[in-house]
This record gives sequence, C-alpha cells and structure tokens, in this order.
Amino acid sequence: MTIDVPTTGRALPQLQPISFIGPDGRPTDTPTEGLTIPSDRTLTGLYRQMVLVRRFEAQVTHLTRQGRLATYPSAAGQEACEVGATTALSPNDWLFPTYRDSAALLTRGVPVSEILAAFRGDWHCGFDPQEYHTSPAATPLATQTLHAAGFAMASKLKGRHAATLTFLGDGASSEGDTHEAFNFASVWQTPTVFVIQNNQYAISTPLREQSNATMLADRAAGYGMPGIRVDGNDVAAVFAAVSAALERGREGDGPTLIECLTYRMESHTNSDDPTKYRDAEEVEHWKQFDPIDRLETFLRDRGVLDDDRVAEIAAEAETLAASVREAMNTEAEVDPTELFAFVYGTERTSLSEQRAQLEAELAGAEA
Amino acid sequence: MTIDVPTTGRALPQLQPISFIGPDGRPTDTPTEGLTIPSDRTLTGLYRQMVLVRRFEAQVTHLTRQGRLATYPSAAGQEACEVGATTALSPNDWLFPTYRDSAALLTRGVPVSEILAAFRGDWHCGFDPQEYHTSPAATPLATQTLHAAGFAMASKLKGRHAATLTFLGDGASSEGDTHEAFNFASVWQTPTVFVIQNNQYAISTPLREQSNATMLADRAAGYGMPGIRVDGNDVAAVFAAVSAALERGREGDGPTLIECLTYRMESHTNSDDPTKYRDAEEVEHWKQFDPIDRLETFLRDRGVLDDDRVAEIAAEAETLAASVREAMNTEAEVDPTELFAFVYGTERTSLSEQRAQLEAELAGAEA
Amino acid sequence: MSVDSTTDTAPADTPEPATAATATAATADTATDTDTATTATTAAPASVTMTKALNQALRDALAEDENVVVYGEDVGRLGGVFRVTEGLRKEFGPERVWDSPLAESGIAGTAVGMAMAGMRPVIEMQFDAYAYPAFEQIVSHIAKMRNRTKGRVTLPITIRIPYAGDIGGVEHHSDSSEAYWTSTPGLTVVTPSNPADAYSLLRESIASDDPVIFMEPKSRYWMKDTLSLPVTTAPMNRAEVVREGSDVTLLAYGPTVRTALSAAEAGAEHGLSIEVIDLRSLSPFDDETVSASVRRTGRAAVIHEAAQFGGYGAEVAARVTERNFTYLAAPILRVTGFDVPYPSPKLEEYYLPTAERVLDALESWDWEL
Amino acid sequence: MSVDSTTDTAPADTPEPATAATATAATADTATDTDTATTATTAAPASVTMTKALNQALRDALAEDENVVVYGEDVGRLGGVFRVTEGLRKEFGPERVWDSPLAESGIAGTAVGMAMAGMRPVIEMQFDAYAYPAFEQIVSHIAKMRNRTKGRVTLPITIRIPYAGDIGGVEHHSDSSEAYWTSTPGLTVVTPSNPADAYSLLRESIASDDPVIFMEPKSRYWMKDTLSLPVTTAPMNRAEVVREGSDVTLLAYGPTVRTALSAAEAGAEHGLSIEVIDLRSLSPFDDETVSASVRRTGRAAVIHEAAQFGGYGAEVAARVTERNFTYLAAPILRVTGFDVPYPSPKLEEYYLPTAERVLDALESWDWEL
Ligand SMILES: Cc1ncc(C[n+]2csc(CCOP(=O)(O)OP(=O)(O)O)c2C)c(N)n1
Ligand SMILES: Cc1ncc(C[n+]2csc(CCOP(=O)(O)OP(=O)(O)O)c2C)c(N)n1
Ligand SMILES: [Mg+2]
Ligand SMILES: [Mg+2]
Repeated sequence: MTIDVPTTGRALPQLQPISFIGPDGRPTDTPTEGLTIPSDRTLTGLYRQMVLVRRFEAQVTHLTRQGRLATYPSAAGQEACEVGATTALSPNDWLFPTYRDSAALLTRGVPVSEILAAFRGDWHCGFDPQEYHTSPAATPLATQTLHAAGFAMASKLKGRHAATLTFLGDGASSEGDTHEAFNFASVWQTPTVFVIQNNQYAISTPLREQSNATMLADRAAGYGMPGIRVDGNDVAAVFAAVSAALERGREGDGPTLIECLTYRMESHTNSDDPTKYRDAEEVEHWKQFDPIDRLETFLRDRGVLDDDRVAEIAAEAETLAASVREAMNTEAEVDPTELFAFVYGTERTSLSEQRAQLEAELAGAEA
Repeated sequence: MTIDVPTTGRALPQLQPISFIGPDGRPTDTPTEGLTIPSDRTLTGLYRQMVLVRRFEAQVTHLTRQGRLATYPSAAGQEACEVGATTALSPNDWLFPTYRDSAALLTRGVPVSEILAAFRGDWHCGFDPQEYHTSPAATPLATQTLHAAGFAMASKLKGRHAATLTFLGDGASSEGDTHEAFNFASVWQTPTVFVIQNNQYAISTPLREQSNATMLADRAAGYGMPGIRVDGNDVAAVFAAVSAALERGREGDGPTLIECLTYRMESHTNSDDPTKYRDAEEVEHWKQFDPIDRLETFLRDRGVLDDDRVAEIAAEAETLAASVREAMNTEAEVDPTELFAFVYGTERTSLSEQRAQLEAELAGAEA
Repeated sequence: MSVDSTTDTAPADTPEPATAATATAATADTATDTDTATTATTAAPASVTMTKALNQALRDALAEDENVVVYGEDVGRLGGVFRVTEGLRKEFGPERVWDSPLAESGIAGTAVGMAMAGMRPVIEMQFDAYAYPAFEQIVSHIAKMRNRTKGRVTLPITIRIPYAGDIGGVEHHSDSSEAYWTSTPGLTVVTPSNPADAYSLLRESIASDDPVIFMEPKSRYWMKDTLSLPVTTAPMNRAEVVREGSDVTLLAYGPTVRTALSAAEAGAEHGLSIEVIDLRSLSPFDDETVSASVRRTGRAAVIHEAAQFGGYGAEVAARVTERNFTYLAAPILRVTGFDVPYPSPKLEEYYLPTAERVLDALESWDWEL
Repeated sequence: MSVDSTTDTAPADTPEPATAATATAATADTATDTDTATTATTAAPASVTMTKALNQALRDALAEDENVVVYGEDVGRLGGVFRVTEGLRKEFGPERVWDSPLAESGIAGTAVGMAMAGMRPVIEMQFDAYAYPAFEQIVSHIAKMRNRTKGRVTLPITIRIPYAGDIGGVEHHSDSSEAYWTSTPGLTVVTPSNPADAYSLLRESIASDDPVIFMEPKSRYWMKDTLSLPVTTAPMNRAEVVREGSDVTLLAYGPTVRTALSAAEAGAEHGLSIEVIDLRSLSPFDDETVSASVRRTGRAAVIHEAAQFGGYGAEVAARVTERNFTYLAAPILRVTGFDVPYPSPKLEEYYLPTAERVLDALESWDWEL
C-alpha cells in the first residue's frame, strides 16, 4: 500500500512518570527524557508559590465551610501542577484554565478578589482576560482545550511567538472536545500544551471507570503528538516538562500532551461528600506524596532553603490569607442593570426595554 | 506513584498493514499477528459477494448519472472492507453502517429496493432494522459508533452472545463521538468492532489534513484497546481480522479497532467533483490494488476458481443489476399522511389536526 | 383595576404551594381524572422531598422491569450531585446503576444502542448546560429514530435533566433549556413542579416507549409534601388546574408554579381571582385544559425562567392566542427571564420572574376592555 | 372574503420574486434607508446567484481585513459543497482559507480561540444538522463570552449555516434550526432571501464584533438577480417591506420570502392586497418595521419551513400580538412545516408551506371582523 505518513516520534510514553525529586525529597533516578531539573532559584520560587497557593486554597475552603462562598473547587494537593505548569509560561503566552485552577490564576497574577468574584457570585468572570493573558476559567468540561488550540493557531498564523497552555482533568479527557482539540492542534501543529491533571477522580468517578488505557498520556500517539507522563506532585518535573513543551511549540514543532499524576486532597467542591466514594486511607496514603514537603526537604538538603526563609514565606502566605478574608468581607457592589450591558456590542431595543422595566422595578422597590 | 493500571497489550500496531494476498494476487509474507487466512470456500464466497456489490454500485451510480436517484455515495473500490467485515458477522450480531455502506447492507441481506428507498427519497430508512439486525445507515458522522457501543453493552448486560460491528470513515474518526465510542466501549469492555474504512478522503479533505498520526490505528492504544491496520483491499485480511475481533468481543475481551486502508474510486457522491481535489493519476494508481482482481488471481492460481464459475458469478451480478433497474422503475407509492404516523407512539392531537389539514388539502387538490 | 374575585378554591395557607395531587383533590372540575394513592402497596403518608420522590420512582422502575438501567456521571457511588439516584447502585448493583465515563454525547449515544437492544435507559445530564454536548444525539437520533424506521425501532429512553436556577449556581448551572427540546419534533418533554408529580411523571416517562426529556426543577428538589408513594397523578400529557380563579389564567411549569401560586395568593388580596395551571407536559401541550380555562378568564400570562425571546412561552402565547383569539380580552403576557445569559448568583434575584413581576404585568393590561 | 385590493406596488411579473434591493427601490415609505450601488468600485450590473454573491462577500472581506480567515469542512480545495467558497483558497492561500479536520465542535471551539487572539473567523457548518455537534461551543461560549467578560473579550465569529430544505436532500440535510439559535441570548441571527442581501448581510456579519449565525437558504443558492457588487442593502438588524399591501402582512424570511411573494401575487388576483416583509434579521427582531405594517393591515401571518411547535414563528406571533393586540382583527397565523421531522424528498412537497397553504390559512380568518 502506498500511504505517506510520518513515522517519526511514534512511540508510547515511558511507563514510569518522569520525576526529579522523589516523595522523600531525594533526587530520583527515573529517566527524564532529556529534561533537566530547574535551577535552585527557580525551584525556590516554585516552592514559595506553592506555599502561597496552598494557603490560599485552605483559606478559601475555610470560608466556604462558613458559607461565605457559594461553591469552591480546591486544588489542594495539586499545587505542583498548578504552579509548575503556570510558572513555565512567559507573559505573552496564554493560559486556558478550568474552574479547578484558581491557584494557576493566582500564579498568573490575577488579584484575589477578581479570582473569587465568580465563586462569591458577583460575575461569571471577575478578571480581564486580556490583562493576564488568561482565558476565563471554563466550567463546561474540555471546551477550553479547543480555545487553546485555536488561539495558538492564530498565534502561529500571525507569526507571534506565543504558545498556549490548557489544563484539563482526567474526567474531561473523556469528552469529545478533548479529542478534537488534540487532533486540531496536531494537524495544525499549533504551539499548544495540554496538561491533564490526572487527580484520579472526576467528582466521584475513579479513573478506572473513566479510561481503560494504561495511561492517559498514551492518547498522544494516536495524534502523532508527543505524550509524556509526569509525577504531578513533583513541581520540578512539571515545570521542566511544560517549559520544554512550550518551547517546542514556539519553535513550530506542534503540541504536546503531558499527563500529570496527582491527587485531589479535598472534596470535589464544598458541596461534595467524598466519603461516598473514597476511603480516608486513600487520602492518607497520598499525603506521603505531598508536593511541598518533598521540595522543602530537597531544597533544605541543598542548603537553598532554611528556617528563616521558610518562615518568611509562611508569613507571606498569612498576608495572602488575610487578603482573601478581606476580599470576602468587602461586599462587592453589583449593579443589576449590568445584566443588559454586555450581551451585545450595541444594546438591542428590546433589551433596553427590559432594562427600563427592571429600573422601574428597582425604583418602585426603593420608593 | 501508586496508580493501578493495566499494562497488558500496550503497544502500537505494526506499521505494515496486515495482508494475506498482495495486489498481484500472490500470498504476502507480511506478519499477520496470529490471524489465519480464510478457507477457499469462504474466499470464493467473498469473491462472489464482492463482484455482486461492485456491479450493484456501478448500476446505481449509472442511474444517478441519469438523474434517477437524488444522491448516492458509492463504495466502489472498498468492496473488500464492505464485504469482508460484514460477512464476518453472525446473524445475531448487529451492524451499524453509514451512508457509504449500501454494499454492506446488500451483504447483510437487505433487499435492493429497501436499500435504495432512502436514496430515491421514499423514506429515511427503507428496511426493518430488526429483521436484518442492522441499524439504519447513519448520516450524521460517527454518531453510529456510540450506538454500536451501547448496543453491545446491552448485549453484554443481558448475557447475549451478540457482538456489534460499526463502520466509520477516516473523516469521521475526527469527530468527538468517535473518541467517546472508543472510550465507552473499552471502559465497559463491550463486544464492539470499530472498522475505519480509511479511503484517504473525507469528501475533498485528504487524510494528512485530517490526522497527523502515523496511522489511525494508533488511536487504539490510548484506550487500552487492541488496534490493527489491515490492507483494506485484501478481503482475506479484512475478514480474518474482523472475525477474530468479533470473537474476542464475544468472549468478553472487549472492543477492537481495525483500520482498513483503502481508496474511494468514485466521487464522494454523484454531486461531488473530485477533479477539484485529486488527480486522475492517483485514482489510476490505486487500480493496481483492486480487491477483486487480486482475489480472482489468487483463487485461480489455487484452482478454486475457473472461467465457468467467474462467468456464473458475472451472470448473477447482471441479474442483480437488472433488479436494481427494476427497483428504480417501480415507482414506490408514498402516502403523504405517513408524515404523521411515526413521530410518536400515539399520534398527538395537534398532529391529528395537521393530518386533517393535509388530508383536506389533498382532497381539495383532487377535486 | 376592576376584577371579580369570586373563586371557590381557598388560597393555600402555607408558603409552599399545594401539590398537584392535593390541589387536584380540591378542584372538582378539572379535565383530568386523577386517582392518587390507589396502589395496593402504598406506603403510609409521609413528608417526601422531590428528590426522594424521584429516587423512589427510579427504585420502583428498576425493581419492576429488569430492562431499566440508570447511568450517567456520578449517579452510582455518589448517588448523583443532587442525590436523586442515592442508594440505587447499592440496591441494584453496578450492572443496573453505574457511573459512566464523563461524556454526554457518549451517554446519550450509547443509550440509543441500548434502547435498540431492548433496554430502557434512564440517563442523567448533570446540569442542563451539560446536555448540550449530547445535542446531536438527542436531536438527530433520539428524536427521530421512530419516524426514520416507520415505528420499527423505538427508543424508550428517559433523559433526566436538572434545570433552571434560583440555587445560587455558578455559570452554566442554571440554564433553562426547555425551548431547545420542545421545538424538536419527536421529543416528549415533561416537568414536575411537586413531589407527587415527580414520582408519577417519572414512572410514566420510563414506561413510555417514546423518548422523554424529563426536566427536574433544581430549586424544587428540596420541596416537601406529605404523600404516600407510589402515587399516580394526572396522565403525563395533561396540564392541571392547581388553583381555580375567574379573572386571569397563569400558565406555569416546574419552578414557576410556585411563583404563580404566590402571585395568585397576593392577587386575591387585591381582589383578583387568579387561576393557575401547571402545564406539566411541555410537549405535547394540553390545549384542551388551557383553552377551557382561558376561554373562561379571557386573560392569560405564561411564566418561565428562561429568556423571553424564543422561549417556550412564545409557543404558549402563540397557540393559545390562535385557538382562543375571540375570547381574549387582552394579549397573553409573558413573564420570564430577561433576554440575557443566566446571571451570576448575586444578580439572579433581578433576573428571575417573581410574583411581584407577575402582578405588575397583569396591571399593564387595560382592565376596562 | 371581503378585502380592499388597493396597492401601489406592481406585482412582480416573473416567477422569481423581486429582491430586497429592487423591491426597496420600488417602495417609497419603508422605514429603512437603503442605498444600493453607491460604492466606488462597484462592478457593472450582472446576473449574480446567491452563491456568487456570498462568494464575493467572502472574497472582499478577506481582501479588506487580514484578520478574516475562512475554514471548515471542504471549504478549501473543493470550495464547499455548495461552492460558496470556490476559488478563495487559491486566491488567498491555505493560511487564510483552509480545510479543517472533520469535527464541528472543533471548528467552532477553535474559532473561539482564534477570535480571542484577534482574528475574525468565518466558519462553515456543512449542513445545519451538522452544527449540532458544535451546539455547546456555540451556546455556552460563543453566545456568552462577551457577557461573561463584561465586554472585555468579544468574539467576531461568523458561523455560516446552509439551512432549510426543498432541495431533495436526504435525511439531516434540510433542517431549519433557526429556533435553536434565536432562543439563545447573545447570538445575532440573520438570513438573506436574495443575492443582494446575501452579499450585504454577510459583509456586515463579518464586520460585526459580535458572533453572528448566518443562515443561508439552500434552495435559494441558485437564485439569480441582476445587480452590481459590492452592494449595501438595509442594515443587518432591519426587516424590509418587499411588497406593499393593505389587507394582510406576511412575515417571511430566507426561503419563504419567495413563497410569501407568490402568495401575495396570487392573492392580488383575488383582490387581496398583501404586504410582504422579509425579516432578514431573526435576532434581533425588527419590531418597528413589523408593528408599523401590522397596525396598518390588522392581520398577519408568519411563514417558515421549520416545524410549527416551538418554531421561530411562535416568537413572531407572540411578540407582534403583545405589541399590537388592539390593532389586530384576527390572530396571527403561522404557516409552517408540520410538527414532524423533515421528511424524505418525495414527501417534502407535502411538508413545505406553499403559497396555496398561505392563502388557505388567510381564508380561515373571519374576514367580517
Ligand atoms: C460538559 C460538562 N459536563 C459535566 C460537568 C459537571 N462536572 C463538573 S466537574 C466534573 C468532574 C470533572 O472531573 P475532572 O475532569 O477529572 O476534573 P477535576 O474536577 O477532577 O479537576 C463534572 C462532571 C461539566 N462541568 N461540564
Ligand atoms: C456530523 C456531520 N458533519 C458533516 C457531515 C457531512 N459529510 C458527509 S460525508 C462527509 C465526509 C466523510 O468522510 P469519511 O468519514 O472519510 O467517510 P467517506 O465519505 O470517505 O466514506 C461529510 C463531511 C455529516 N454527514 N455529518
Ligand atoms: Mg479529576
Ligand atoms: Mg473517507
């Protein structure tokens, strides 16, 4: 038969997740597929950012327990993915996050109150995507993967040197959109990095009922795209893998699929009851793989981190937590007539009529 | 890390398509992954059926040129896929075909006039799916792959020994539904065989703009499902591969993906103009891979087929062609009020009102 | 505003509206004939939430017919994000009730195949914006299979869709998608407004040989009523007069039946006798029950949460006007959400049609006509 | 039937209806102000099909703005299954006009990303039933992005959808899906009925910063008109009176404008003066133009191919009634497809609303009122 097909790079990823720093904080001897461990300086920055976002998650989760936010999906336990991948972005790159990725938004520089706007119910997206080069967090699963591919295509067509990064979950990997995004990105050879945060659950559904594959990274081969599996609790590995993939993309070599193995330590959102579907022991078991502990050990062993610096960072985290509490205490003003303001570029006559109706109601209620 | 995942069967398919009989009609030495060549008797039956369906396709295409059918997508050139895969089914299995698969319907025993009903515009599906254990031919691409997975799941749940086979095109492989069907079938381990007829084009879009994968069969690994690539113009290989996959499914070992490399010799449908997107030479080139010629040579060489038998089958094919012409000459009666008859189990009042309106119009037109 | 306030239905005296079952018992002349609590194995009356009623309907359907299967995202171990399927996996096992991979087109598409093989799948779309990935399977196959095959292949699929808002949900969690389904020939669309109907309509939907879009009003999941299960309320294709009145007919369904009843009660205080009809069946539409009421009152308004433009209320207004034009003293009004995407929680109170908004709308009519 | 037949618009004397452009020229007092053929580079008048007009609109848009890109299934080498994009790939190269992989959600979803990056994607859904896989991307993202981000992210995406039937198409090739889009806040929905509008509306859609569903009536693709391109017809949000009359207003769009004009012509022979409005913009709806007409005639009917129940005509009937109730002598009628799935070719003549069916419907009114 006479079909022309590329035959390069046709391989399944290595079974063992790529990792530089083991759960015990010691260097691993896992093959790392040409990746190099980030510098001490970078690692220290990643450590700091992970501590900050963890404190953020804890504070927000605490506030939800007090009923101060409608709903909140915490990424506690997944800090290495959130921080490692996002830090690898350069400012011109664009991030396409999900509801799970507030930690990534924080890392991208979005102010606390703008992140929380959606969860405390002010407005669907509280920040300016153009300012942070970050798309609104997508709630409909997997839809953002196509946005990331399309954005990267535009970047490529316009000759810009900007890549895109998108997060998705193990559950979202089952959606048709994920497949279409992998395919479009690979056919078009767009600079897109797909990071699956495989945290073992889609709400209550365990990975084994989501996929029968040996690993989700095995999907990549079917698109002629490199796929790798990374220890998603080793921020060094995540950062290195994502950095390399972004660079690959910017060089014109197309998309990459990175599966990060991790674990959702909290419930799906505050309204979820994980005791229905997983044992406390499992959660306990995963504690030994904690991303922050291991990096702290590693950096202390290398003499890069000491008690003072750790305390300093912890203090910074407390300041952040305080700002979270403050953001929640400042009651954001909402303007009911904004309901009509952004639906179309020019407000339609019929919307103006409805706006007038609401204004009359509001005036009546005041009177 | 501590993820339990199956690690068996994790491999990419062999690059060389599985084939028993080469384009020249001689046995090949391609590795055949444990498959065995069908018996002479079976091969003769497959030969006969391929000759029949080719004559069918030619006759129908001829009639469309005369404007006797609204539209028709011919599978000329793809007879080995159509016939090889469909013949592998046992009567209790179910087939989930597309618009391209009239040849498969014919092979499944659906009468000519019932196949053509859809194309000459009598009714959307002209045959009784229950009678032929064959779903209506799906027009929305890839949707039927999920029906096949679901049907097989029911078969499994009910402890029936029935498998399902579905055809899809290289183009349809890009749809989200295809991904979802692969995934559901594999997670549920349903007895489903997915046969991609990779005929190199989706209307005008060539394979290389559809997928960047080395081969579409590479998709299978991402679902923990066996995938193989077969010479789709070698009916022996198609029959053997699909038979084995169906058996695998019936034994409870789950779905299989089979990519059959073939070529669409005709235009997409009669309303298409292939000169816009492919060269006459390419079509010419593919003639040397003809599925019927090679099998005829092979069977003649083995002394199983002779001029008499070939002539006999050709005569049978002429009879079939005559029945096609006849089917097209018999003007099927359509009853306009059937518009309302099958929308719901019980006709709604509002539909009865509309039926009465139409009846009044028809009576008025007659008067 | 000059209205005649004679009505022989006592206004409900609790903030919770009367259920269809109890309201029916109180109204003598409704077109439909409902026998509640006639089944032999009826439990003693108890306080039942809509969630519990739905759960029991699924349980009873699973117990009665081995072809019934329940699957979708998180409907197994977790029992669904709204706990509607709670306990069912445990009781019937993972071969009857299970968690599927996360893909709505996959869920709907496999249901087509299962139904072709003789099963009666009851599938869940976790929120109604998440039915959209399944749109093609629902509209191009589920709605059309019977017609395509001249009735040879029927698809007894029930698609459960929690819908509408008023629960403080984040984006995409409060859509009212009914118009997409009601404008699709081949689909049957029903929605309960109370626990008794939730049970009865769900049983009837599952028993139906046609596909049914079963829309569950999220904000009513926790509504309680005292009733005995199993219960059979009015047939699935009928609307119900849940409060009688003589001046105006309010047409409501799902979450807005409560709104309509509150408006009726408040209206009564101003001497306005308001009849409230719970449509229950959105497709088909019960022209008979509605026309009978509107011909009596001469005025009607339809209430829904979805945006007005192209919403289901348009069909209601159009067909009721077509059929009863000469009886109408005023145009049929639509009291609905605004023509904007469903807003974030802090704004939903301004978006949602309230009893006050209903009464304001009624005042906009020229009552002298 | 007693009607006044005074009308100063001459009935068209060809079976082809007057185009919006020519009809506008003939009617003095339409609300909209259209200047045709005023652009400097206007070509000499020539016979132009709708397909050709669309093709030219795309060509001119591509030439004028480098951010415009055109992609979808088979729109490149083949030039689209209806040849609307013919020659564009050759002229502008595969970086401006290309064939995408076969996946509609992918096409729509990548368009979101491209638009976020500053491009103006013009994407094609090959037939309107094939827009359904893209439903979630269109409804949950394309329609909502501007609102979600308070106007910070706008999506200037044009989604071209060939729609409706009367072309002898096999199943799924003749759907009229407009109601799905018009009931979605955030979308703008337009449809031309003639070549001049096809050009002008498509240019305006591409230039719009909002997403536009651009619905192309398949059966009118081959309709010819003599005109000069480029042409600017009435603004995108306006309806147009394409034939004046005093007894009845027919509201039509896309493929049914021809039907309405035929009915008007036939009606004239029976002394019935029928005004025909081409809606052009389905969302927003031009209340001003339509109400002005209906207040004059006191009677209206809306005509579309889609099924009646929940169809776009419901919104038309409901809102025109709401706004003009006291002017109406009769209910607004809907002359539409039946409430069944679109049938196979041999049955479509019975399904489609014809001029006769329109006239039959008008006769159903009590004209003495
Ligand atoms: C299209 C769609 N379907 C369903 C949902 C409801 N839902 C929200 S999160 C979730 C689970 C997602 O799991 P995963 O992708 O693994 O991400 P994780 O929450 O674990 O980060 C579901 C089903 C949704 N948001 N979108
Ligand atoms: C969902 C959907 N999108 C688009 C189409 C229009 N269409 C019909 S056939 C076709 C090409 C299909 O190519 P392929 O899957 O390779 O099958 P082939 O026709 O080559 O057998 C397209 C785009 C469709 N039928 N369904
Ligand atoms: Mg997960
Ligand atoms: Mg093909």
